[in-house]
Order: sequence, then C-alpha cells, then structure tokens
Amino acid sequence: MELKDLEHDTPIEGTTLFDGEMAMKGYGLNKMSFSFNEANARAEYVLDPEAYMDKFKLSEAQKQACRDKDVLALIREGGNIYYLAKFAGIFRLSVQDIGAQQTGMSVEEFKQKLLDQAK
Amino acid sequence: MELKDLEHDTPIEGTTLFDGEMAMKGYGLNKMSFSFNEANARAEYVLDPEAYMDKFKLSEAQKQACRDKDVLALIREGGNIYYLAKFAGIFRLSVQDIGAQQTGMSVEEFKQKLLDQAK
Amino acid sequence: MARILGGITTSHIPAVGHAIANELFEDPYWKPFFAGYPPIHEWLAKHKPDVVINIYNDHGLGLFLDKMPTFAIGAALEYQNADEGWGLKQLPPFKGDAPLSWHIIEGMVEDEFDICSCQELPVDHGFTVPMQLFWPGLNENPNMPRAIPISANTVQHPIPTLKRALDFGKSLRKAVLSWPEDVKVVVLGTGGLSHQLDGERAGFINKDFDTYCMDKIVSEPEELTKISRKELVRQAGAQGTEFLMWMMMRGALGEKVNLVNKNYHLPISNTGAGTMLMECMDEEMVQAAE
Amino acid sequence: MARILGGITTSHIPAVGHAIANELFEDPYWKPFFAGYPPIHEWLAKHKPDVVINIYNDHGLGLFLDKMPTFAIGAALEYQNADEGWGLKQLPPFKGDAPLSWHIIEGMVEDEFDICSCQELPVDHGFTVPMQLFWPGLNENPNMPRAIPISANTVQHPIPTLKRALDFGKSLRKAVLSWPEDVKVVVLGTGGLSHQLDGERAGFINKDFDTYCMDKIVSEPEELTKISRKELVRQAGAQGTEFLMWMMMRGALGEKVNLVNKNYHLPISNTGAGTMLMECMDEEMVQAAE
Ligand SMILES: [Fe+3]
Ligand SMILES: [Fe+3]
Repeated sequence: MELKDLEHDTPIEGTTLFDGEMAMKGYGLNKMSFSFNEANARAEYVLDPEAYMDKFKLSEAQKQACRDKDVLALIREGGNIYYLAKFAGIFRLSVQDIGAQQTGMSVEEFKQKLLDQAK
Repeated sequence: MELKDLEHDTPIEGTTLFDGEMAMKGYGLNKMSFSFNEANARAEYVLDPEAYMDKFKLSEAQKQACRDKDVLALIREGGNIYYLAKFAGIFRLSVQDIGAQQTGMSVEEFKQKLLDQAK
Repeated sequence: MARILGGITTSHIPAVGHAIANELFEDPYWKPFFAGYPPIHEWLAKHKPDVVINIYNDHGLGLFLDKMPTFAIGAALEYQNADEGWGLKQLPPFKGDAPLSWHIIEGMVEDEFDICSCQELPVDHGFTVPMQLFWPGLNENPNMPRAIPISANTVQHPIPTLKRALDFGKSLRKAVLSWPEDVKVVVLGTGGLSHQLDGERAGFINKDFDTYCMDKIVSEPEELTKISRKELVRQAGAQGTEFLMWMMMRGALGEKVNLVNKNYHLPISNTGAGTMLMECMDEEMVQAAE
Repeated sequence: MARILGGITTSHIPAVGHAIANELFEDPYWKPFFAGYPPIHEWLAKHKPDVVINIYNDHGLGLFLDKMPTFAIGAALEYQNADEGWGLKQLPPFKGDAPLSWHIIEGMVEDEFDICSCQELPVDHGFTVPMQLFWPGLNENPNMPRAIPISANTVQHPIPTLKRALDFGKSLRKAVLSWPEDVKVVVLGTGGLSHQLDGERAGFINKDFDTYCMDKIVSEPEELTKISRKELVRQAGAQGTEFLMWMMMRGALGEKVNLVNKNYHLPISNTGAGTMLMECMDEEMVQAAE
C-alpha cells in the first residue's frame, strides 16, 4: 500500500472536494435539497419547481441543472451529494441511476462496472 | 488571590450549575423560552399561557413557576437564565427586577447592593 | 464500573435496510454480505450489551450546513428516526441513555474535545441500518440496548483527521470506563468502506485499500493516522471518508483487541462493505486478573 | 500576509446598547464606563483593521440546547441580528469575511480543534453591542471592518476549560497568520467580567477577582489556566464564565502584548465591566525587523 500526502492543490481525478468554497456557492441549492426531507416540501417542488427554487434564491445555472436533473452540473454549482440525494429521491433516482448518468454509462453498464471491481 | 479547585460535588452557595441533569429537566421549559425570541410566540403565550405551555409539555411544577413568574422555582425546575430572560422579557422584567425577586429585596435595595460592591 | 466489550463495524447504506425489510438474506446478491452477521449475532446474544454507542455520520437529516459540528454526541432520552427524503417507513424512536451521554460529554470536554451536545438529534440510516442489522426487531428485541448516537462530520471539508478520529475514540474510552454504573457497552463504527457517489469517478471502489484498512485497524491503527484526509478521499472515494467512524470506534477499544469476525464483500450498492467484530482484550485481561 | 494588530475586551450587556441609543455618555451612571472607550476609538482610527474577529458567547439567539457546540465559527457572507425576545430594534446585517472564516476553520480543524462551522448564525447582543461600541454608526462608519463571529458555549456545562480557551486563541492566531492576504485583524473578547443573574446569589460581583484577571491576562495568561471551571463560577459568578472569551482572545495575541488601555467600573447593570486594549508586540517586532 503506497500512501501519498497530496498537496492541498492537487486535484483528485473526477472528484470535487466539498469545501468552504463549494459550500458557499451551493448553500441555497443544498438548503433546498435539505428541505426535501419533508414530504410536503417535495410535493411543493413538484407542483411548481420554479417558485420553489426562487424561494431558496437559486442561481440560473443551479436552476437549469435542477430542471435538467444534471448531477454533474449540480455538483459543479455547489451541490453536495448527501443533500442532492434527497433531490434525486423526488424522481426516484437511485445511486446507480445517478452513477450511470455521471459516468455516461447505461445503468446496466454502471452496475457491471461495480461488479467488476470485485476481481 | 487564593484559587481553589473545587470538588465536583462541592456546591457553590446560591448557585445552580446548569449541567446535563438540569438541562434534561428543563428542556421543554427552555425550548419554550427560546421560542420567545419571536414576537408572535410571545403574543401567543400572552393570549393563552396554558395552551402554549402544553405545547412544550411543561411539568405542573414548571407551569406553576411560570404562572407565578417565580424565577428561583423556574431555575429549580431546569430553567436556564439565558432563556428565562426571554420569558421575563414578556413581562418587561429587567435583570434588576429578577435579581431583587430572587434575593428577596426591593429593586432599590438590590441596586444598592450592586453599587456597594464597588467599594 | 462500565466496561467496553468490543467494537463492531458495518456498512450502513440504505439498500441494506431494504434488503432486511424484504428478507433478502438468501438472495444471491445479498447472501455474501449477510454472511458476515451470524457470528456477530451470536456474540451479541452471549454478551448482551446494555448500551450501544453508535458512531455514524449524519447524511443531512439531523444536521445541516447552517451549523455543522465536527463531533456531535446525542444527549437525549430518545432519538427519532424520520423520512430522509425517499418516503421510507419511519422507525419507532430509539431509547437513549442520557445520563451516560452527559458523563461522556463532561469527560471529553474536560479532555479537550470540543463536543457539540445534542438534546435533539433525528437519526438517519447511518444510525438505524446498523441497529436493524444487529438487533433484528429493534424495540421488539429483548436484547435491544440503550443507544448513544455520535456523529462525525464527513459532509463538509474540513473533516477531522484520522489521528483526531482515533484520539476521539481513546478519549471516549476514558470517559466510558470512568462511569461508575455497571454497564456493558459495545461501540459501533458504521459506514464505508470505499465508495464514491458523486462526480465522474462515481462508482469507484478500492478493494486493495479497504483490505489494507481492515488489516491495519486491528493491531496497528496508529499506522492509519499517517493517511492524510486528501489521500483518504483519493484512496477510499469521496464518501469513503466514512472510515473515520471506524477509527473513532477503534480508539475506544483500547490497545489490544481480539478479532472475532471479519467479512468483506463488494459491491453492495456502490460500496465495498466491511464487517468486523473486535473484542476488547485489555478489559478481558482486567477481568481475568480480578 | 495577515497581521493581528491587537485585542480588545469589553462588556457586551444589552443595557450598553440602550445607553448608546440614548447617548447617555455624560450621564453620571454611564460616564465612568464610557471613559474606557476614547483611547480605543483613537487606536482603531489610527490602525483601521480590515477584519474584526468577534469572540462572544451566544445567549440563546443563534444557538439552542438541541445542538450546542463548544466552539462555533461563522462562515457566512453576512450575519443577521434579530429580536432576542425584548422587542429591541433589529440592526442591519453585518458583513462577513467568509473566505478568511473558511481558512481559519481549515487551519483549526487540522490543528485538532473540533469546530462547528456556521453558514447561518444570527448574532445577539454579545456580538452587536461591542460592534456598536467600537464602530459607532456600524455600516455608516467608513472604518467598519468585515466581521467573523466566534461563539463559545457558556450556556450549558460542560463549558470549555480556561486552558482550552487560551489554546483555542493560539490556534486561531496560527490560522490567521497563515492567511496570504494582506489584511489587518483585530480580535475582540467580549462579555464578563464577574456577574451572576440567577439564584440566591444574583447580583454577585467580585472586584478582587476581576482585578486579578485583568492583571494576569496581560503578561501571565497561562497562570489563569490553573483556574478550574467550577472555581471560575465561584469567583466570577455563574455568568462570569464569559471570561473564557477573554482567554480565547488573549491566546490570539501571541506571547507579548503592550497594554494600551485599561478601564474597570462596577456596577454596569449587574456586572463588573472591564475594558482593555492590548497591542500585539510580536507582530510589531516582526514589522520593525523587516
Ligand atoms: Fe453513509
Ligand atoms: Fe453576556
């Protein structure tokens, strides 16, 4: 096992660290997603997504990412996956559905990728 | 300056340490008092104190202490002075009014006691 | 005097909750995962702990970014489960042990851990799935212990270092062992192992790293404190940082442990799932000497 | 590189807010209290700090017992004031310095302080009264710095030890000094000195102890870490534990400080009110050497 001590600025491939900068960028988006713990909030979003997004002062880029259910864009705009999972829950998207979408695979391919790592 | 290291169980005269035990006892009372940060909550309490106290599941002893605005009893029942100050605020009781009540003095006497400590 | 009997690690992913609810124990996908649990059930049935300290990480139910503590310790008479956004059935409340919670908080704050004490803490799957795995039937189960939830921040960087997590466990141990009541305590470290849900690297699992961690944590946990947090993200995936819970648990077990049971299987949902049971040796030796 | 210019202590009781609003500066009751502030105003006008780190203790506005952190650090773009239950006029929001907040949180968590990061933190009189005292007019004042609120728990025992509070300040100092931007920082320690609002001992003030603390904190702050928390309650009164804020502030100033100003007066409301301005010497010396 070779362990490195990465420099603060060394990026990790395909990974966005949810740090203070991202947290500030995504605060409204994450607060909205956190609200989806409540069934009423989910129903309200479904009824009028635009009004609900305005309530949390989402940026246009965040709104478009929500409209598109585009997870990579949501993360780029400061979304945190733990909260986004509640957003995804509204549309019954599982972590495999989300994984497939982000990696540009079919869900079957993504599941196979997971299985293959057992080797 | 002689400084001691008091044993955990040594009481401090006239003082209740607001520790875990007291915090558990007074949780509802303090939560109610915390709610009085909001003007609406204060108005609701004034309109129907009994209903409002029930909302926070106060014990009978806590309710009676609230009815009596009896600060020593409120503290004995787990109230924390920082939150109780908001309860007292409903009745425009200042920290001198509260101090006088707890020490069994008139407000003037209590203020004199404060002044006397400058000597 | 309170005793810590041992520590147990387990995955806590929501899919496990589903599998339990649907009794998929013999399902080919689930069988190799559930295979790790019977020895633990036996051990728990034999030792019957009175209290479980459940170290997990809240995933956005009990805590939000408005006030994100590094270490939160429950200090309530009971803990409510709640909908996490997926419309899952709400479990009945879990009975707490508030006096022991406060004793732990007193001890650890004195010991320079800056605890966030939580008199209300809704508990999510990170807490509830392990409870369901170890005490089937929950409150219906006569062996169901009182619970103390402890959540560490893995949502928002900066997360605690691996060293701080291990030290947290050591301090927790001191606090528990100084509790005068005669209670038997088991400590859970839940979550992990390697997984990543977000980004182009979604689906990343690292069997080698998981194996390394499961190996080292038994007798050389200090070795793992050399791993930087960023390296942990790289090796274990963005959500593999949940391994911090294992470090916290391990610190609470004392220096020497006896590995009773170990199971690793992947994939379970998107994760490498590790199950371990370590018995405290120091305590046993103390007992023997008495 | 960021510099810490110095630290200022002050009472933060709500009555001071009233006195400011009603301009009671020459009132016989208030005059000896306000006498402590002109030298500080002069110093601030001369040095014009860009950032104020306002170390105070929330009194039940921003935080409640449901989740009570030991150390909370604001990490927001702005901080709202709000009604605390007495119908006081709400002040306009205070501008934050979120990037520096995050830098401090990163540094201090790495340094094994278990911070609660707060992206929303309503600030109460503990924070706002000192801002009004030092920057009259607040946002109308051209010298008004950006603010970072830091709140320590004095509501619920266990509170942090005096040693931990001083060490907090030392770690805060390291974090600030490693900020690459060229900002001038002033640190406030607000609250105290001796007072007790609750119980049969309400109205207790301890001039001797206050004098001792104001004396020792300048050049022998370590000496004060020998005071146990219970002894602090006994000597300073139940709410005199706010002296912890002074310890945190002092830790952030480095070893040597130059005492610029000191004022003590009692009673102000129920308290002994101490005002101090200490300039950082180490920084000055570093500057001189450059
Ligand atoms: Fe998890
Ligand atoms: Fe105060």
